[in-house]
Amino acid sequence: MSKKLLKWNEDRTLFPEKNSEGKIDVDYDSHKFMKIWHGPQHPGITGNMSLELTLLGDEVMDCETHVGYLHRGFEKLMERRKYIQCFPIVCRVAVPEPDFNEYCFASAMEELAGIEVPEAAEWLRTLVLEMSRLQSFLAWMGGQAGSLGQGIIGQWTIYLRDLILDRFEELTGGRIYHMYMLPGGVRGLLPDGFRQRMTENLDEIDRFMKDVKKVMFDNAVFKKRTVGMGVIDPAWIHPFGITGPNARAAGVAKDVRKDNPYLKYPELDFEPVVGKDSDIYTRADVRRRDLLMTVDLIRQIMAKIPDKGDIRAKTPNVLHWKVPAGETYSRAECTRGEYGYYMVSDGTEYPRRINVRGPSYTHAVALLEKMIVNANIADVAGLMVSLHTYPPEIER
Amino acid sequence: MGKEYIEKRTVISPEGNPIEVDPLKDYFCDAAPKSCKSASGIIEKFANWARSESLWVLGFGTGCGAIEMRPLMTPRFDAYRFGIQWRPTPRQASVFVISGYLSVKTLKRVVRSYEQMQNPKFVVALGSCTINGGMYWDSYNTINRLDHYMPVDVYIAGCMPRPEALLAGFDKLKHIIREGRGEGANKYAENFDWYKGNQKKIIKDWDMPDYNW
Amino acid sequence: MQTIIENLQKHFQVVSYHQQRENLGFLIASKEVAVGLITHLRDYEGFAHLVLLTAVDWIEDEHFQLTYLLHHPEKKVDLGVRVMISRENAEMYSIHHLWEQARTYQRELREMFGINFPGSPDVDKPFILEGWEEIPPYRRDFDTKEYSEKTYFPRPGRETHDPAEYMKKKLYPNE
Amino acid sequence: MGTIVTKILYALLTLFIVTNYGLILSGVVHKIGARVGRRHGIRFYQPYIDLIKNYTFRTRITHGIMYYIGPVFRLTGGIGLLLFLPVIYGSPVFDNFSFAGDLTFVLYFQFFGVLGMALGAGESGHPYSALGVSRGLAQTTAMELPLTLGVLALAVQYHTLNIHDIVAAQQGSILHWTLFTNPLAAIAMMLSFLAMMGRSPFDVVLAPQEIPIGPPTEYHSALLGVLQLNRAIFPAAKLILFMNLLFGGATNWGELIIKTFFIYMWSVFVGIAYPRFRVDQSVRWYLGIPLLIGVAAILVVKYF
Repeated sequence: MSKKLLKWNEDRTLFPEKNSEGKIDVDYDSHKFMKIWHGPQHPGITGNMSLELTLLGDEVMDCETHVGYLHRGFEKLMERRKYIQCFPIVCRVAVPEPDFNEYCFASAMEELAGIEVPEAAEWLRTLVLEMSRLQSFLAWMGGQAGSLGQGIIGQWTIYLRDLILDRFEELTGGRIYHMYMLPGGVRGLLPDGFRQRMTENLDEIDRFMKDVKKVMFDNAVFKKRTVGMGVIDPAWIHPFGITGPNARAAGVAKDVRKDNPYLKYPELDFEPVVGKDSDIYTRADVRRRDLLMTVDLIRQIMAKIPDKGDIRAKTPNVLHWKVPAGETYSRAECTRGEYGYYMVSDGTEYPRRINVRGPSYTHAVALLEKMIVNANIADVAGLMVSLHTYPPEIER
Repeated sequence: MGKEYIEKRTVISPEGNPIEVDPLKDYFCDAAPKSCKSASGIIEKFANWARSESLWVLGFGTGCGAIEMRPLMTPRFDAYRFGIQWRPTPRQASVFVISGYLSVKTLKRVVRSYEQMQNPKFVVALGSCTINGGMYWDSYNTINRLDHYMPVDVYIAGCMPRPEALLAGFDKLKHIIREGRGEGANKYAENFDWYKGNQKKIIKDWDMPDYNW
Repeated sequence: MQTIIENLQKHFQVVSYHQQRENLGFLIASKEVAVGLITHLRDYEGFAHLVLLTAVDWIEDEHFQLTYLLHHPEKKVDLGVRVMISRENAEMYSIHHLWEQARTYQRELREMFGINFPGSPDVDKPFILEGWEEIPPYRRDFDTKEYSEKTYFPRPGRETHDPAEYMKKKLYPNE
Repeated sequence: MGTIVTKILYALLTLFIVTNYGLILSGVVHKIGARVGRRHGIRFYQPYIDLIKNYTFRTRITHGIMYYIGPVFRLTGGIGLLLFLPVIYGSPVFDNFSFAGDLTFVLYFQFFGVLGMALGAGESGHPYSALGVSRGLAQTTAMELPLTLGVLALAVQYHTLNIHDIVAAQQGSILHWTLFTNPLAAIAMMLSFLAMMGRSPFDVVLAPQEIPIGPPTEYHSALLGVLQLNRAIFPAAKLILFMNLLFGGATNWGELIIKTFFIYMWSVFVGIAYPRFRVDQSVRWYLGIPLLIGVAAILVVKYF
């Protein structure tokens, strides 16, 4: 009763009718609409992109995503570099998880060249990929809470992320860009005492995630802002090419690690995390459980990883490495979805063409433009962050 | 995409009267910036001290360096201790951190944001890519030298620079400001035509006024 | 995978099929049948997920290769459909009605390769580049280094070497 | 004649002390927030440096004469609120211009700054300012309702519109505080207090993630300095108001500092732990339970 009393009876007859394409006809001269640019100079935007919003009152009527602010022309640059010269630049394609670029590049190249990677190297690659997922999830969680005005979560999770970055530094020598997975293997074995420190960090993360759950996920205001907001219809999954946690939150258990197992994932025990309601809250919760699963996976990997062994396969002289002609596609499951490299070789020392398939490509443009219509302007930031889009992998 | 929104046109006002609008002239002030005199002696020194101890950084992540800005402002490195704070609008910010490579499309927005900042303003450029192009020296879409387009106070080398390097860079910037050498805004005003010429050479669809406040 | 291809050969003329690995294959289709083939794959064979759409510039052979990479969510296999189109007046039928995100890919290809997709929404709008006046940058005959040196005021002092020769000169000067 | 001059001088002294207290308090509160996030946070005197820096900017642009009204009205609201409050109970020096009807006056000044800001920020023509202003006005209007009902309940309870008398009535024992004699009104007012301080969950007006940063988007250099000064004075004045109305006032500066600090902590702790409401949600929230509590407070005072 009281709920019904307090609920405003929304009169939508004042809103313009939608045309056959599902959009409204915007007539700026009617002085009803306002056009607003959300980004690129905007703290609420993920990375460097912009949304051109058309508002009627507080509601978004139309949206167009503008990308290209981060375009460096990687695919062109790689065409005029030798394979080994491509290796240091591929990780720069996407900042939050550079290792997926390295892995996809290396595995595509190994497949074309027919190189078998030693077992120890495969374990190390699995470890680095999972660590990369972990730190990316942590950074995202801060962003999601921050987009709804809860800055404290960001402080905690970035602190936890720094711990993982320390381990990265210890293992690979780099904080953000690691350049660890060479074509044919990896660059180094686990340092002494790495397991011990990693275990301590994982315990710390476990402890903090309990607090994060209490403060963020059990929070009444957070629930009020996110439950029922920004629902992805499961029927959109294939037409929009949605992958990763965004698809899993809609109840579709799509996980490249299970579907097309790579590296050592078949030997690890895990089940894809699946949500039900597909709103912002569910997506956040799926990512949180995915994060905890990643912590668990790292523990499993640490138990199985060999301390020594061959870490690099025999490769030709990298400066004169002619990769046999052919084409292939290699993929991996990153935090945002399916990450893939499509590589075409024409049998020379230079790649013919490399195409990067970033998951944000579909999430940030086609899907976001559709989802954002009829959202409140205050929810735009939260909605965009909940898709976990990252512009550099759209435009490369 | 059409550029009709910057062309002269007639708009019907809510009262029904037609109004002639020339957006570039009417919506912006395009007078060239003027070099500002600094106050003299001890007052300027005091002002410079205050400026150096209160660096308000514009929240514009232009490139991948932006990912290291978050650790910088969070527990491990905590730049707030040194008077470095975020500011979401260019009007209120005094430091522009160019975090990494600039594509031409971003440069256009960066120039606009830079011009909206108030004198004195400082530019810190991160990463090798702002110095000489770095990894992307032969890319067709990223600039090679930032100091051709706007005055730069401090360059921080590295790909990408670690937060410690950023802190050291900010420390250097503080020294520069305290010594009264942080006059980038005046330099921009004095060499305005040169900077504008360089910008216009690479920004092909120039659809904004020459200077926008 | 093999059964899918055999099924497919009943309806369409598949020029050549190449099995890259057990869950990835590539086939070549002609420009005319390609969209029909892809629709068939999506609707009857269950390749519901468009992984990527990209182009390769074979400048020596005077054609572009378009690759439609499709994924089968149940059988977990991928099939790449390669379509060769002429480099002159490059044009291809649009598939934006099959997948929503295809229009984004087609906008990008229009801009970066100059391949036209008539009918695709917003295909002529600039997507990544702004005010680009040269030939589309991903074409092989566009030289990015030359353009960069001409345009962006390279800072003097940078030297570039071919890594193989430079290493040889440095490490084995006597050979 | 002599008395009014001394009174003005005393008021200026109060203003000076409260301004400094407000500046240091905002620095300390920043630090407390930072500690929850495991940081050291800003130096406690950082607000002073920021203030000086903003006044030393060399350029300033204008959007017309109405544009200046924003900061001026805002500062007037802050100082006006303070000047009509008895800051220290029983002290002739820090009694300010408290007079018989100052309770209504205070309610008015509370809203005055927001209105001025709306006029000025609207003039700047920035869409984010416009959005922020409409949000701010909607939320302030909703938040005023429980606050006004609570204040009226106090007026009915103490049969006076003079803050000085209200403070006097609460002296003697901690149990004489309005907090204990009229808990319903106190609850309604303390819920309104959350939105008055502009912290989460009611900071959507300034939400930097959506509309950076709301009404003051276009204000810069000295104009921003004025706003910042007000951000020190206004919260301090509001804290003193709530201390006077609900927590028995203060008879010396030490008591004032302790009491206002703990009142501030109420909004700080809530602010740190919660994300922000959308403006329609916060309006709905204020028109729900807090409004009912406010009505109940009046009914209780009137009929029991």
